[in-house]
Amino acid sequence: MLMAATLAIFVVMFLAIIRGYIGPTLYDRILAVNMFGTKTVLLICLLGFLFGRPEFLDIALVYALINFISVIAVLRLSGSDYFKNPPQDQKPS
Amino acid sequence: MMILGLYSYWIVIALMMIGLYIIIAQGNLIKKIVGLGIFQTSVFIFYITVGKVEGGTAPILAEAYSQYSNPLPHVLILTAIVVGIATTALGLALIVRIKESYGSIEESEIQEKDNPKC
Amino acid sequence: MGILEHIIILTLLLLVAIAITRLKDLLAVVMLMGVYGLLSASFFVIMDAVDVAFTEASVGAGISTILMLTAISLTGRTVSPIGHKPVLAMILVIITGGLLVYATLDMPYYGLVDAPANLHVSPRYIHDSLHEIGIPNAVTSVLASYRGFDTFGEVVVIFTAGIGVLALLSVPSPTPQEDTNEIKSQNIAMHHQHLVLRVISKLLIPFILLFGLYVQFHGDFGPGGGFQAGVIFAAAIILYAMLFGLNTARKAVSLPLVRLVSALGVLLYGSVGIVSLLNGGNFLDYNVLLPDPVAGQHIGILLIELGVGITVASVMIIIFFNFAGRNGHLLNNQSRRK
Amino acid sequence: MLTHLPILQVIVPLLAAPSCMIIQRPILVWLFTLTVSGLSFLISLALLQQVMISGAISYELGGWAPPWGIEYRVDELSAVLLLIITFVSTVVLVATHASISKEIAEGRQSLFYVLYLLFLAGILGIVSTGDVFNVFVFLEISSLSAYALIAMGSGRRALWASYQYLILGTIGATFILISIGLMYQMTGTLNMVDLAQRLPEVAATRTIFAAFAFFIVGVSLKLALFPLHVWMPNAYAYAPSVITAFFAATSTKVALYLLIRFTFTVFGFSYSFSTLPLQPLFLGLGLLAIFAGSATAIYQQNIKHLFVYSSVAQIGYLVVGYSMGTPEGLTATLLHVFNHALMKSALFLALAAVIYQVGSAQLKDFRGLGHQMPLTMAAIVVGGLSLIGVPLTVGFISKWYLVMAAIENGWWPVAILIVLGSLLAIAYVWRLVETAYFSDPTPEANPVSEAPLAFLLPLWVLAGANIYFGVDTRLSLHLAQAVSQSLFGVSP
Amino acid sequence: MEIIISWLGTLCLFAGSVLAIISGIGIFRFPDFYTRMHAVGVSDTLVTGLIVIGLVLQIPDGIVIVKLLLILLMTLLINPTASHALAKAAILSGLQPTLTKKK
Repeated sequence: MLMAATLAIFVVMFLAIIRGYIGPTLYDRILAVNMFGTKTVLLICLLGFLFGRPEFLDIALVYALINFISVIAVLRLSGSDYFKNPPQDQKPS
Repeated sequence: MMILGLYSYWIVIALMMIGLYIIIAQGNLIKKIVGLGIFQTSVFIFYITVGKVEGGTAPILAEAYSQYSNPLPHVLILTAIVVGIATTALGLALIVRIKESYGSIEESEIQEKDNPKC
Repeated sequence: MGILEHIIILTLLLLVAIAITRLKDLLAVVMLMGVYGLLSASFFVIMDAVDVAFTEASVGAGISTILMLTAISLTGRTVSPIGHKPVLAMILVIITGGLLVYATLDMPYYGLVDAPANLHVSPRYIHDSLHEIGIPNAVTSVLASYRGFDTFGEVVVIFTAGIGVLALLSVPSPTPQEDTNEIKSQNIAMHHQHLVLRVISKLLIPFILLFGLYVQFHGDFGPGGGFQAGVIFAAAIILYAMLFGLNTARKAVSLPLVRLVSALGVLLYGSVGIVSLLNGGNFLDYNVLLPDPVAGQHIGILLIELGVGITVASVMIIIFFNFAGRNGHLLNNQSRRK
Repeated sequence: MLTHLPILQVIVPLLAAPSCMIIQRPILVWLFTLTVSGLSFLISLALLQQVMISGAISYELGGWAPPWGIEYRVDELSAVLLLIITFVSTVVLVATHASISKEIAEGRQSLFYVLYLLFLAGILGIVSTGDVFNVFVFLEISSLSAYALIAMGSGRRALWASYQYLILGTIGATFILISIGLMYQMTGTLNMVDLAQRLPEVAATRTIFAAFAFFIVGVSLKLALFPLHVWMPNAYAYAPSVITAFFAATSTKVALYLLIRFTFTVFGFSYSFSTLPLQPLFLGLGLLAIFAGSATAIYQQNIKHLFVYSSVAQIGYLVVGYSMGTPEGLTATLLHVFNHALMKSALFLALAAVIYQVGSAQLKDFRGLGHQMPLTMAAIVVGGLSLIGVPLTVGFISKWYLVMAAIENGWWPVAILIVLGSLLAIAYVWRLVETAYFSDPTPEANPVSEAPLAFLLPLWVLAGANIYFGVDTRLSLHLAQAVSQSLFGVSP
Repeated sequence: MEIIISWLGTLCLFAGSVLAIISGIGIFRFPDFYTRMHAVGVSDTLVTGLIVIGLVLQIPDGIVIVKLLLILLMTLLINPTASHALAKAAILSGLQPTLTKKK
């Protein structure tokens, strides 16, 4: 079951990467990255159990905190003049 | 066996190539720094892969385990990560100053401003 | 066991890297770079490198993303397309890659127990570090004692980066003053917008600081240590600065003091070495610090990890504050500095 | 304390750097830095003496025996380089305060000294260490401080030059890191002596070949060997003047040290020179560097650029001597390392003095300077003659030994090309001399007076050394031969 | 009793995985930012909760449980906050939801 859950997380990660790539708005990307972050936290927890050394959950905790700080950073730092009118259709070429 | 045994190295090499390509081909200064980050991180992945031992576990010693992965590459890479972030920080500081004095962070535009005739 | 995750993560990494080359929006690039950091950190967990995963998560996905975002907020976010076809770059890259692939052909296969790297030097670290150093985390033993001088170099590198950033960014910015009224109104809007954030962060920040201390002193027994703790500590203060404004944060953390403290961290590390010189040992020989060698190792590692943590935290704070201070209206609640 | 000299050599400047942050006042920081550098010079003298008497010194950091711990290993080659670096550093520092006070804002001066000390400690560490990963760490300390120091130069071009250097330098360092990783993978060790013992077993593998190739490319980037020198001209030309003097005399020498150290000590002479086509590669690149560098130098309007391109050519001479793979060739290279450090530091220090008085180093600003700043210009002439290789200067000595080594090796064409390269040097030096002595100052130019003593003193110490070691070659030749013998002695 | 607990754990993990995939499909398929936000914001916390509780039920071991619960607590605090900030930033920046169905 642990293995299945890990695989499910991988699938979600893949989907999140796709969304992070195609955007189209900045907020979509932030959403995708945030989701990716929470999934990484889960992945680390699962891997810890999968490999039989669950005492390394500190790492997952750090991921959760860092993830939060990055999301705040993106929101706060993209809030300056430059980003007042974010281009809505940043289609990758 | 060869493919399975070397697969991870090849992916790491592909990552290094992508990083190096971004550094050389991209004209945007920040993107170059990002490329540098990818390049260095791939080298870190290579080192860590070298240190992995099949059936081993994290080198935090405990009674219950006998086989551990090699701790030495981990130590080297801890140092290298720090070096990487130091380079990134310095590079970004340079870019900020370049933007302030040239008004651009594109390589071609900066070179044009330095040599207006050609 | 683990080979499947291994392959999946590497493939995801490849995907992200390709996505990064193709994106033209620097913000998106930086966010994907954060994803790249998280993914490689997960990979390090699979590879049993928990300490490295810890560091990569806090650096690759945390600090470097924040720094890049700050830089982008100062420089603009779009990338001009490449004018020419980068043929030369392609050739160089292919030569490099080709050489590396060529090198792999004689490499020991992945994970071999009897690969040369696992037979020569490292067995001593695994077998003897427990009674030579007396702490279970072999990575910390090697990092702080066997190869303690490398770590000293690492602290100096980060200190150099801090001084370099200071030297570069302590010149006054040439950008003209912004209209303060607009900033004020914007800040009021920010205040509204971030009410929930502020409350939650006020709850979180003490916890993060506490967690930083835990990581600092738990490095002997689990993943963690001075560097990771320093980054976490700095991250808490950066979070505070982002939500409550740079000026407020400056009141809490005085920059000249932080500068001094960053130097003190390096000096603390160095003075441990000097003391061992004076006690008749070699530089950084902790055995001579106390009559009992293992106790000496303990106190030595404790002190140098503290030095690392202090320097890293203060340098990260210096770097962030200098970056953010460049753009007066970015984080300030009041009007910008003169 | 004598047994601790190898580590003191590095940690004295390394710990002095953060201490500067506490002192704060620029003039005091300068005095402190000067004292520290002088102390390092004394330590390096003592080290050299020890090494000459008793051979290579090994120092176990942390009390852990190599290969488990990090080893410092100072042999003849290291000791000579330590001496050169600390000597140039101390002499240049005498003039630094005056020069910096005009070029860098008051508030950043103490940071300048911190970075200077870090750079000094970084290169000293590279030269002393006997551990390949430790080389990487100290390489990065010196590189990072170098980027910041160059960016402190005046004008926006310094920033751009520094950025380019940062990108290329980091690629170079990462290549070296890859090389170290490959070597570690095949041998399991990071200690140089241990590597030298374990590499022959696996020398035939493709992995070690790749490690070697990556190392050569990485170190050539750092060495600014033609055609990988693109970062150097601007980086050195726009850096603060004293920094140019210090870097030009030491930085490339350290890269050359790495090249010699790895090819001779780590990979072993026979692997480097017999198994691989290293010899024609370096010979070709070195000769190309001599001609391309000298030819470009002739057309420069900025004198700093002129001398930097001349450095590109001089690196060519160094590499040509090295590529011969004979004790004589190596002796010539080492002599040139020593002599080139003297020439270039004298020349760039003189330029620093000119910039201090005139405010620029364009060729047109030199009109008539021969009469207005006679002592400074005389030093430039001494340095210039040395670059050409006129007898009674150090340049002659190194060229002489280089040509002799080439002839002894049966490389007649190479010997002729080396002499031809010197002719090109006459061309660019003559342009400067002609402008300074035989053309009148432009009427609108302000009259200029002689540089202050803070410049003249170190300048003439260096210029005097240029002449002294050009006449009395016993010391330099003895050292170079001792180093060369020790390197060829350990490797069959 | 132990069997029940272990089954409960498996059940939680299973439910969490399914939910995770559903939210993944949501973020991939939904037409505009706000709908995607709803797919992630709502489910993410629940997924984390389910999987962490599933793990807690797997191995009852003192310090690990504490750490897991700490992670759960953090996610409960952080996730909704981040979603809230994100949605608010988006709406303040003038990003409009697509109210009509795309043709």
